[in-house]
Amino acid sequence: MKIKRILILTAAGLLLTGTALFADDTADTLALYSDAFDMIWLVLAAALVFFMQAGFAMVEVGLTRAKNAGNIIMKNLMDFSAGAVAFFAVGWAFMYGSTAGGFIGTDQFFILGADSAVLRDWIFQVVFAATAATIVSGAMAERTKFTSYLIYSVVISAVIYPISGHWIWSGVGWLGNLGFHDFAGSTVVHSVGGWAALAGAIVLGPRMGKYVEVNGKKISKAIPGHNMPLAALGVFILWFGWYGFNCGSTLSGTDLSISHVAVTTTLAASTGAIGAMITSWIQFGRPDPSMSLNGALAGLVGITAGTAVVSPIGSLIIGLVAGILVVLSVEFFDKVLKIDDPVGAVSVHGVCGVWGTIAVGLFAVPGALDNAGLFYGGGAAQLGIQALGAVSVFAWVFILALLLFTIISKTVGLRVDSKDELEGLDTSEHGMESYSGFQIFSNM
Amino acid sequence: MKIKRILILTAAGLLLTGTALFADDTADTLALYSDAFDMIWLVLAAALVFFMQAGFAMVEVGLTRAKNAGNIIMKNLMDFSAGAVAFFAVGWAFMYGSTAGGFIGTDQFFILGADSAVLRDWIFQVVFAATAATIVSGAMAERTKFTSYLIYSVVISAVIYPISGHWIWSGVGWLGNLGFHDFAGSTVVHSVGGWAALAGAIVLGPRMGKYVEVNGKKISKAIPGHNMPLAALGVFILWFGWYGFNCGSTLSGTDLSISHVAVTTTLAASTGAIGAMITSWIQFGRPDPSMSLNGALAGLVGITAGTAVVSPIGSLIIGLVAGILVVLSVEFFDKVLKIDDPVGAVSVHGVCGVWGTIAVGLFAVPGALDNAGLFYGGGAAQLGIQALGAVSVFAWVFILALLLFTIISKTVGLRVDSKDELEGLDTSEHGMESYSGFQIFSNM
Amino acid sequence: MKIKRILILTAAGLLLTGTALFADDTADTLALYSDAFDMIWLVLAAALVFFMQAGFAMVEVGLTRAKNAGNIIMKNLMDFSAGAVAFFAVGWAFMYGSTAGGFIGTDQFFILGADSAVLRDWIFQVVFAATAATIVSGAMAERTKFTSYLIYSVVISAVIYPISGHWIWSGVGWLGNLGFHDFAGSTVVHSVGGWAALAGAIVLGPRMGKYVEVNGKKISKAIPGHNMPLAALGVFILWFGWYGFNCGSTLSGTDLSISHVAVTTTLAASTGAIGAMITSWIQFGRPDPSMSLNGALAGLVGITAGTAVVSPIGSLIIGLVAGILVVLSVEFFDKVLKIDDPVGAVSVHGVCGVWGTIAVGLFAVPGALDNAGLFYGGGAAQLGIQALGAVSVFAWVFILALLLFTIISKTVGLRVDSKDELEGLDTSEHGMESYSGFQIFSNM
Amino acid sequence: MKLITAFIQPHMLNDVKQELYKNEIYKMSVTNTLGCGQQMGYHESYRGVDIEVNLLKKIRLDIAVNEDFVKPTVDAIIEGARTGEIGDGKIFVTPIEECIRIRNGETGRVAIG
Amino acid sequence: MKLITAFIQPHMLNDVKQELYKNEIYKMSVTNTLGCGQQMGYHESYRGVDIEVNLLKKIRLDIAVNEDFVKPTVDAIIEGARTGEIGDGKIFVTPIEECIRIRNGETGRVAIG
Amino acid sequence: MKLITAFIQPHMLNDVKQELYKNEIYKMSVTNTLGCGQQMGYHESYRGVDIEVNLLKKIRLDIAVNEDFVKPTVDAIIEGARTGEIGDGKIFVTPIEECIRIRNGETGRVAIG
Ligand SMILES: Nc1ncnc2c1ncn2[C@@H]1O[C@H](COP(=O)(O)OP(=O)(O)O)[C@@H](O)[C@H]1O
Ligand SMILES: Nc1ncnc2c1ncn2[C@@H]1O[C@H](COP(=O)(O)OP(=O)(O)O)[C@@H](O)[C@H]1O
Ligand SMILES: Nc1ncnc2c1ncn2[C@@H]1O[C@H](COP(=O)(O)OP(=O)(O)O)[C@@H](O)[C@H]1O
Repeated sequence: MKIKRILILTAAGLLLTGTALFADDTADTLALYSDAFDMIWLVLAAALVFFMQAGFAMVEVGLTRAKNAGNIIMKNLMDFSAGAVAFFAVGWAFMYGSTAGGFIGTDQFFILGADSAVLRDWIFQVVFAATAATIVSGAMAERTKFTSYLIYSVVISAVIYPISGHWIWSGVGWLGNLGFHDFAGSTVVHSVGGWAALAGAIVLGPRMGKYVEVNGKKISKAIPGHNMPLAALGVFILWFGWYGFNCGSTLSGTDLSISHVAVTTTLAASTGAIGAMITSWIQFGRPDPSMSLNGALAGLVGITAGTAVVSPIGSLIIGLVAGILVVLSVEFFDKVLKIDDPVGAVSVHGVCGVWGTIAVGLFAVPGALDNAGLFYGGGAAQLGIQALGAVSVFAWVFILALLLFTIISKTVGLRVDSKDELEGLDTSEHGMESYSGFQIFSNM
Repeated sequence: MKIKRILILTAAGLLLTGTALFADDTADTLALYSDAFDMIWLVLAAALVFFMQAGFAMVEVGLTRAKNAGNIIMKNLMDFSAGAVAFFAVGWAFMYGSTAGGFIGTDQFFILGADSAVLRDWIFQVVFAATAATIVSGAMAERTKFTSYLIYSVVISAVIYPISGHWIWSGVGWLGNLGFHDFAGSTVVHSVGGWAALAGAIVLGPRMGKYVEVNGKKISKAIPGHNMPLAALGVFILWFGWYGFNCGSTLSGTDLSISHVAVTTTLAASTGAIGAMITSWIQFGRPDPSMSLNGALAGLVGITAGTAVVSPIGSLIIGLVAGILVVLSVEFFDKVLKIDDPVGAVSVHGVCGVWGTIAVGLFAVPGALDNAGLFYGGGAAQLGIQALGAVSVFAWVFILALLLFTIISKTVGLRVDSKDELEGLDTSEHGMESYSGFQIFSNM
Repeated sequence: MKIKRILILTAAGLLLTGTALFADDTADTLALYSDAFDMIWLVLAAALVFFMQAGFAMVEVGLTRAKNAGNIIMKNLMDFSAGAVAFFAVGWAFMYGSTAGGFIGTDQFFILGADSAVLRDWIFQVVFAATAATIVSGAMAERTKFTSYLIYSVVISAVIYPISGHWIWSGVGWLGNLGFHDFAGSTVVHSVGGWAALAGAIVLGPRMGKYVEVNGKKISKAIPGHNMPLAALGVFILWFGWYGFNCGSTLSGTDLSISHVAVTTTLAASTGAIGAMITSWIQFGRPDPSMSLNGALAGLVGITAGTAVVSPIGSLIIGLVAGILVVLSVEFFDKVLKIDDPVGAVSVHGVCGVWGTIAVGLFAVPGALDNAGLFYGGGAAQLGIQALGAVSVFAWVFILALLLFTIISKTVGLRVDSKDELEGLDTSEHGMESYSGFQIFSNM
Repeated sequence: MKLITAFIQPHMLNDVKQELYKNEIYKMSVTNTLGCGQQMGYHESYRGVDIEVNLLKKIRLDIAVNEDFVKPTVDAIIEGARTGEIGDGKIFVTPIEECIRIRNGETGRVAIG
Repeated sequence: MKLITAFIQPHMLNDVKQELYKNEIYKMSVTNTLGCGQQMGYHESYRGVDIEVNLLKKIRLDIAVNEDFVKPTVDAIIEGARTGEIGDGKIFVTPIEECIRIRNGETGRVAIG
Repeated sequence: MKLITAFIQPHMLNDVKQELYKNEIYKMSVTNTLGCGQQMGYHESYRGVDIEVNLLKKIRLDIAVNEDFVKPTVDAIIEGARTGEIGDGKIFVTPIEECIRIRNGETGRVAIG
């Protein structure tokens, strides 16, 4: 009897231990797998977002003149390179370090002591920072001093972007705490880039020959880009990279809303292109390729904030509006305000970034956020918060960038001299030609 | 004693409950992980397949003339954009909705009520639909009215592609039920595109100057493409994207046959390029770059149907044959049939798509399908089914597309007028130039 | 009583079985998931590395003259295609077959009998072999006979690369056994390509017009590349692909050091670009775009060996040094040694490959390898092994390649004749033009 | 000896060449040029901004001939290039004082053909 | 009839065109060319190797006019192209013996305008 | 004053320039052109279809000189461009009636150099 009882007890005991051990092992493995999902998801998404640098470079090269192609490439290469080092040194710390009042991070400089999870998050974040930085090069193309651009790159990646990023994405920022929702960065990334671009374009002034006085009236002249195939390639690369940008922003590889994000992203980009094509058709009498390309990007920027919280139908509308908006906005900045933005960066990233941010307050489906969007009967609560965020970030970025560019302009100088501008920045800034051997009308 | 027994019972009870709870949790997590695998796998694969749009755009731009580059880009951008919206609205429903007799799907319009799994499948499927659609633009390049092309895009993505797709991939289609095997779409995607392209090229007629009467005999003239580097880039992008196309078609991230698919895909593409290079060398006396590029694509199209069921050695042969075939087919369509297909889309996607479909019946290894291929002693059963599928889809697509293009031709008109064609579609259809500033002999 | 006891026993028994069954199932699923992680990770990484072929093609096209663009493309396409088949037939066997004394693999020809894991490893390895092969085309650009290049491609992929690869990466090779560490291939891939490129450039001799006698002194002349935007695109593609190259080299999707690898890779590329830009600025008075692009690649090559074992700060330094080194090295080979390497392949891949290999011995953090690096107080042990490896591989590759190219040169001939070289290889080797219609000064 | 310089529409080059060949005139030089004549320019637009293109793409043909070939050459060009519409182009005839064949130093009438 | 051939700086083309228009000279042909004159070349570098560029980008303008238009045309070109710096360019005047309008076969003075 | 116009092989441009420099002729204009002469065209093919290329790439050189410089210039061009093979090219000499330096309005002989 006793023996039997002991046997039973022992059996049960062994069983207990075994199960426990097995459970422990399994739990460890499951935890590892969870980490592995996030790891490969975020690193692959980061690689895709990195690739967007190529997209920006090609779009900007394509929509400007041949004589500045090498300079644009250098700017795109170096804003990433300098920006990455800056974001490594201080940017990450300002963005994700322990908060000082929800306004700025204060530790983790040089991401010292980072474990694999922090390194993973850093790699995903640095490519976003670089995206914000590189947006500006398009608006400032064809006339900016290379050295000055380098200075700007460091400042935006080290200071401007991370601080407003902290407000929204750090988990402890004041805007995030208010319930401001910007899933993948319509505001955090794109508007920041767009408004810095606006400040830059204003301080720089237009390219020579862009606005000409005819009978006392300044009229806008076209300065056609030199390579539409590359511009189109750039847009396809950006769209491709955007799957990393938006889908990756789930921040987790086991988040099953990834497919929702992918669908809304695709639909908005599509209707963005359609919207811009139709608008350009109506406005100019012909479907304009470079505008349609901008339209796809506008749709993508527009959906970025709300991609996870709006319905597919919602995304169709957001994209369509963005596509229409971008054409009108490009015209407005060019013909009314006479601000020269060669690639439409301000309209695509600034204006459509705000539209996307606001759209969250209109189209958020019930249950996704604390408040549903206005169109789903959630009232104007979310809308108000979104507007507040958009305005705050605008103010922060625009004022700081205006200051920065003005200081650069007064000190090292922001603009190349007019002879160099006419000749092209490739020769004057880099002493080379981008299309050696090709016969090109350089007077254009 | 009693107490002891109770203790034991309690212990065992606890153990039971604990284990069960733990087992429940674990099972849930494992199920979530299974979903997560499929999610990230299919979304990443979809992104890769999306990127193939850039590949098609670059190949087509590169193999046509500079004066039509902007138009081609617009067609590629808009066939995706319009096609995606069409596939969202009705295409998916026709393809994957509840079947009506194995011929057409009948519900899930606007993918209403889709959960994350359906959204995941939609994003993976929409990029396939867009691939089929975009194949056509190459064959119809340099002479098609933009508006008419838009109409075509919507119809193929909304109706033609989804219905034959339903037959094969819906799980309940009549061809699929017969045992027709097309893993990633040699027929479903590529042949559909290729045969629609053929219909388009026939209805359109050749580009001006392509076939000239000399002494009462029509001879074919070369109209060289203007940008080989971009064409090559396009092929590399397509090959890259094909890893998403074929490997993603496991539809599951935990399917360990992924590597098999990747290997056969790589080998077939390689021997496709080799086959075309050698054939062109023999035929024309020199290894022709644009043909070798076509050869790589031919190998890829050829392996797409059988990639999961043929051996690596089988894939070497399939690719090689495709590479040889594509050169002969291009020559045949051009010199014998005098059908003008600027980029060889009919040969690459139509002809090699059929070859790949048939090849399943020849090279399927035993055990992979119900019947092994002819060369593995499985008899002609599978071969017969494959041929039936290829013929049925040909008939369906070719007739419908012929009808569609004829109707368009009689109503809105399919072709630009000859002055516009000479001048180039960039100026006439879009009022712009793609390479502003470059000096280009536009008389070519 | 008895019944109760029996009940208890039964309950416990059931419990035991149930738990065991559940544990079995779970373990199977977990093992499957582990395989799935590795599968999707390596296949996606392989796709990224494959895409680097496009990067190499664009860099090489961009940095050479328009009249040879089609030839370069053909070389890049065919070295992959022929190389893949060669690596399939024998390369893999020599690299990963059962070892003969740590020097060469001896079985698994045609990867016969490979299961999904071997196929997975093959797909990941073949793209590395192709990378090594394709490096050479840049250094030999604009003057090499196409046929001869094909022969070379097969030999390097079938023999040269796999054998030194066996020494280091097979797990049983003599260098690996000594503790030589080359995480992702600074030596195994890049130096192999770089030194073969050096041998090729030496045997070939410089392009016509590259070195001109002026007053009895040979001076180096610039032969500008024709397409900087494509060269830049190529570098961005390479950088993008490098995330597959380095991160994929964890060989496991559940290895959480992936993020560490991604971070060091990014930082080194950035400081590489910065280093080269600054060095070129100091040396030539202006920030040189093509050198800065080379700098990013130099940083990437430099970090490839040590990416997993050096700290982020270490990677910053490794990249910076690589960036400086590449400029000095390009100048040295061009101006001092008068070896004509149009794209700087020898400096980027050979020299910086060695630097990266050595850097492991300097910067390896304690705990990562058996010995920490010199700068971390680990002494010179690791440094010595790294140097030994670098020298051994140099000797193996350089001598064999020298032999190979000399034999080719004496038999089929390595170089096109001078008329063809002047006219351009596109016309002479392939009978076509790459930029048909464009007006190009072909005398450059 | 005369130099005949013609500015024609790019897409008429082939026809002009055929006509010249028919008249056994095989030697010529062809240059890309932009022309502004009676033909009005046209309007392109780029990103919604109008571009007035008044320099149109033209082909410049230079043909050096002996006196007796002037008329056949001019006629052949007209035959090939004329559509009757504005933009057809123009032909200029200028004197050549000397002509030298680089290959063998031949000069004058024999060198031109 | 005279042919006025001017080599000017590429970026002065617009100004020159404006001046010509002011003088009611609308017909011209414009070609891309490379020029070597008193203007020194400049130095570019490529990958650290110096390139001496002594063929500078220029625009070649060909304008055929009747005698009485020679002076206004030359003056207009000078007005538009002159900056007073080396590199401003040069104008050559050569005789034209005949001018034919392809469209309608008109010749001589009436054809030129 | 004379205008010397030469059509030469593109890859001979460098040699021609060297010869001209030796003779202290530094001013010239260089244009890309396509030429059809005694030199036969060649055959390219594109996607298996033969292309007969009979317009070959040439360089057009325009050099305006004073009378006494005509011979040295022509000789220098021949010296630099001659290989003795068909395709070497041709030189035409035409009269210039006036030459104006835009920078300072100088005309005639002094303006040309
Ligand atoms: N007076 C001129 N000087 C120089 N080039 C001219 C002149 N007149 C015509 N051309 C060239 O001839 C081309 C055709 O001229 P166009 O006005 O169309 O001829 P038409 O007067 O017969 O209509 C112009 O684009 C220009 O290149
Ligand atoms: N003698 C000449 N022959 C041919 N072209 C000339 C001649 N002189 C000048 N040119 C052309 O005119 C351009 C301007 O010449 P440049 O030396 O700058 O003029 P300037 O003597 O007024 O400074 C040159 O680049 C060249 O294209
Ligand atoms: N009669 C001509 N008119 C115009 N250009 C000519 C003439 N003859 C020769 N050329 C130009 O000179 C180039 C060289 O002519 P080619 O026939 O090769 O000279 P050669 O008669 O010495 O062999 C031609 O390609 C063409 O551009």
